Amino acid sequence: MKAKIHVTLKSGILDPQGKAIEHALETLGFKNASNVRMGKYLELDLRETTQDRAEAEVKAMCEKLLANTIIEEYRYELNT
Amino acid sequence: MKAKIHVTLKSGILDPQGKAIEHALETLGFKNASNVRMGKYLELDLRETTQDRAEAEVKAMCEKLLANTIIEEYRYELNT
Amino acid sequence: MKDSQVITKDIIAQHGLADDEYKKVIEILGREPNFTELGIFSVMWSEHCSYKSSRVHLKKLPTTGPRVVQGPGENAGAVDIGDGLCAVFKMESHNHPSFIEPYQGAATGVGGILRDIFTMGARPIALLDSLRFGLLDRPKNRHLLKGVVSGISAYGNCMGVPTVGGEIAFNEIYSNNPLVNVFCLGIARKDRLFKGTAAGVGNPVLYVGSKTGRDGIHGATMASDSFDEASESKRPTVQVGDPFTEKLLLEACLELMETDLLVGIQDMGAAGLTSSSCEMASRAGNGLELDLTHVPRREPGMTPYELMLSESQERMLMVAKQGKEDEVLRICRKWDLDAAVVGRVTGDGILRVKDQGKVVAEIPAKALAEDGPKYERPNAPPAYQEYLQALNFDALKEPKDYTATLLELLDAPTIASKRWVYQQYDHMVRTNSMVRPGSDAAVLRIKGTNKALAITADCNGRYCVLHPYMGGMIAVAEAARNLVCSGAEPIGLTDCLNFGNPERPEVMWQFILSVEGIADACQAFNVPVVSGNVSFYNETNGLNIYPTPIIGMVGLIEEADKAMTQWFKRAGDAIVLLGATREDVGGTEYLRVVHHREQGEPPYLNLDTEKTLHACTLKLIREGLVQSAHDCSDGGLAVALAECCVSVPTQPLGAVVRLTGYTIRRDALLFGESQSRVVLSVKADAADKVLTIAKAMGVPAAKIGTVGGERLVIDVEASKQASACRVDAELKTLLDRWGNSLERALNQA
Amino acid sequence: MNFGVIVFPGSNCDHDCTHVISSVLGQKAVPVWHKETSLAGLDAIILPGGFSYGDYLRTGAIARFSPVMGAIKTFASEGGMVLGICNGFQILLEAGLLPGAMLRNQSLSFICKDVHIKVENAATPFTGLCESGQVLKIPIAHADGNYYTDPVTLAALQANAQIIFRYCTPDGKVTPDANPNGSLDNIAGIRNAEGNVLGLMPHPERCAEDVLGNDDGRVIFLSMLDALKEAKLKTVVA
Ligand SMILES: Nc1ncnc2c1ncn2[C@@H]1O[C@H](COP(=O)(O)OP(=O)(O)O)[C@@H](O)[C@H]1O
Ligand SMILES: [Mg+2]
Repeated sequence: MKAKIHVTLKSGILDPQGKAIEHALETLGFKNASNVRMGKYLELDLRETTQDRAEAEVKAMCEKLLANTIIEEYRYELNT
Repeated sequence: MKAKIHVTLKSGILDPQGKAIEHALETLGFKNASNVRMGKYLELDLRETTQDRAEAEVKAMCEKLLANTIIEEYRYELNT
Repeated sequence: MKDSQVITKDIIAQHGLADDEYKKVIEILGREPNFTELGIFSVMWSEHCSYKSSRVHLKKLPTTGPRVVQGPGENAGAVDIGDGLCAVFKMESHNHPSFIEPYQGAATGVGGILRDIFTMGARPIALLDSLRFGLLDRPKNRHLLKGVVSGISAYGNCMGVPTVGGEIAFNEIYSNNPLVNVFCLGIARKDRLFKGTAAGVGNPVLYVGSKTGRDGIHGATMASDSFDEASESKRPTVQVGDPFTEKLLLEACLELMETDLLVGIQDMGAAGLTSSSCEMASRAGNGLELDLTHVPRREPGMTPYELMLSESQERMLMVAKQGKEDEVLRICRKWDLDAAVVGRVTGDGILRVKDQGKVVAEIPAKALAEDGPKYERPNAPPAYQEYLQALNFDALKEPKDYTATLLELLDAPTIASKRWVYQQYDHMVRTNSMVRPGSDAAVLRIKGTNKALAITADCNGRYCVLHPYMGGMIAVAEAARNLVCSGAEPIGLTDCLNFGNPERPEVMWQFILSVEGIADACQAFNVPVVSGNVSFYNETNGLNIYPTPIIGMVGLIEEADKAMTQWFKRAGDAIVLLGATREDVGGTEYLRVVHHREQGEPPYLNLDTEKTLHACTLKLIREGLVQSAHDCSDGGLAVALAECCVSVPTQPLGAVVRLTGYTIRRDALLFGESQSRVVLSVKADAADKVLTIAKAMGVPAAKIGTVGGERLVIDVEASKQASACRVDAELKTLLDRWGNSLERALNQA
Repeated sequence: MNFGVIVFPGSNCDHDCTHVISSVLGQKAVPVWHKETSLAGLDAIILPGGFSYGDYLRTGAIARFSPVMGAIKTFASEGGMVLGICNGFQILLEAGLLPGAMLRNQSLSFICKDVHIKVENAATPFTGLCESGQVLKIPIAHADGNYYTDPVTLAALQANAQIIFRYCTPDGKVTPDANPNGSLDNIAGIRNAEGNVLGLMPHPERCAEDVLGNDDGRVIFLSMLDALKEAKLKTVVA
């Protein structure tokens, strides 16, 4: 099974990278872009066949390691 | 319009961060995870109403700034 | 929460204001406060901002001296170093934020102390970090250490300010209350120091830096509260640092200060816009009118309460000369910083805050900033103090294998090399680092002069819990000794006093005695305290940390090429021990590691003896007689000798040492932590001269060995009490145990 | 000679470079703000280390669009000498003035320490005063110095002697253990095909003075100066 995980900053938390990228896009002439936010994207293979167990495992990985839940939130998809 | 952009290392390029995360997951007891790859995930608002123009614009942003195509590839979605 | 909120008893309590304090608010205002005003009083009168429990005691610290250019009271202190320059420095804690989110907490701690330095008009040239964690066998503590170090590394490195040293100690007592203290040193022209003053009625007030978000609202009150499970819910207050913006802010401020545009400047640290505005007004005896409508914001819908209390990072408040605001704004734009005129200085002494044309707060600035509560809180020794100090050393067995014991001590994370940490810090940027991390103190040359400055941070919390007065004195003595061993004369200090809950009499007792110890030592060494910080409420679930008053000290080396390092230089050099060794085993690392006790009286310190040792060491170094100098601290003489062998960044050198004529126990001799001792290496033919000079100055001195070889061998001669014993270890083994210990501890599964 | 030192927002080794140019080389160091579009009057250009634009997104990614980069490209295409140190190297890569890209260090951590590098090609304007094979002790300080390029480009770099510095042991052996960050082929510094643009991760400006206990880096600046004087001599003679 393949897990695709998105980890993003909670809304309201300062995103210095997003800010800098937005500014850079603007200077490059992309004036239509706004609210740039930057996060992490992770992919991994999971040796687990039941959907439920896989979900529980990915969730645990996010909580324990992949996301810093004090400032970040996460979501994931599972595909076979 | 909202653009969601994924920038990931090309396959075949060693991903030190992915590797480190895989190792960390293993130490934490998640032995079922493998092939961890880490990339960037960007979201932005686009003041552009036609799908074509928006696509062209996001593509240009990726090529010019958001991805380094020597080592990275990108994909994007557009939603209204 | 709405601004129209009715003030209830609950709300007052949530704001941490005691009944008496609230009465005083009403007295000052002549009416009930509104919600915004209540918020403002609550942060300004928090322990963190008002020093209400510590102020009366801090008065004991000596703060004056011929070199003092700026004592406590401004953003940082300053001492004269000649050549028209001064050294500007201060230390700050970021303990609670670092426990909640180690990376961001530590990073924003670095950001805050840097701003304190460059608001003074000084360019920051070095950082030190003082850290305390619980033992590394707990995963949580490893996580905290890694997070804190990467946060400091990320922020300091990006700023281009080298982190050139610091200290770390580990003790279970810090498990739920780690300490993160950061010291910063800057250099300014003596005639161009800036202050946080809102002088000149009518002058414009400008806001410069990042936009304001809802970050860290009530951070100051959080730093003034103990931790418990419920603190988890305070988590949304985490602030995120943006070192890139801070770098721009630094350059913009220094550029502005080159011009003649500014009257005063202050950073928005704890309590943000509130503390910066009312403190600047109060210092000048003026009032200040703010119009929040113009404050740059990151999020829509922010209330005046939120705008006034936000602790968004990387922001400054400036008072410019009238008519110069456009020029200030232009320079800010050059550095891509948000900036706006947000108010003006008034003559009525009132901090008046407006939003959308409406007055939302009106408070006398001076009363708010200075008439806060002051407490002389009750103090009493803890019930367990006698037990702590009662150590029956005779009941403890001597080690069987002294080599194994030395290796065990070198492997203890508190003693082991901190290379894993400082290698992640850029410690060379700005190209001043003459002595990098790894020696007793870091040494920085001062460009454009022949001088150098040495800096160090020190404290032994265990000594302080066993005997707060002696512990406070020793912290100062050790810092000074580290500077002296680097060839520097101590010229000023800053402190960061980390203590538990001051509402507990035993914590106040520890605090008062530690401060007195520090004060007496400063007096004896003639080193003034020019800045500092108090961090109370380091208490979690009722458990208080050891009293940990960290001392950051600055020393001057008149001729930079006289800077000294701690490691042996050449085979054949003689090893000389300065100072006397007593049976000082109480509170030692040896006692903890080998006998699992933290007990006893800490080592005895005599200030005169220590002072003479400093004078002697400095004289020997200045006369060019010394090849290396290292003080004995944690782990005692044996550990100091091992460090002299292996702490060199290049090729280690062995030594053969023979200790004769001692009447104390062999473990006390090797691992006891007697104060006022320094291990020197000197050229073989200079040894006699060194001994003669020491003797003439009244410092006990003995040649104890010779540098060279592939091993460290320490022979203790047989005496009436005991047979001979020997420490004998290969350099390879010493290096591995000492050098890789931290990495091993961090990589354990 | 006039050395231009580019100042990007977030550069933090710019002062260190100007210090070396003026105090050690005795030449004129001119800070060049990143919004400049002309490099007139400058004999050589240095892109200093630091965290331009906070290293946000990717190191060098945003700085490469600074207005001054156009002028630097022209300067380089006309044969002008350009040195990129650390972040400067990363910017040159992003700008396409040098081939390849930087990945995160294998350890993932920022590493600040002395390393040894071997001068693989002493016939360049940046290494002219070195011996071929000479070992220099120079500090690194970076988190993203893990050099990568595709196999074809790597082969070309090797074939054209464009690899100027490799990480090595103190006695000059190029081994995996001597590689601090995982760089392909132990690459510490490369030049362009024409030979006038050099990028390296180690910081020679941090070890160019006795007072800092190491002056191994000085030879790189002295070589540049030497090459500039030589070139000037030629134009005068011609
Ligand atoms: N947290 C840290 N950050 C940077 N350097 C550190 C840190 N902790 C220790 N060091 C460095 O390691 C060396 C040894 O530290 P320490 O054992 O505290 O020395 P001392 O006992 O002489 O005060 C010093 O050079 C110190 O600056
Ligand atoms: Mg010491």
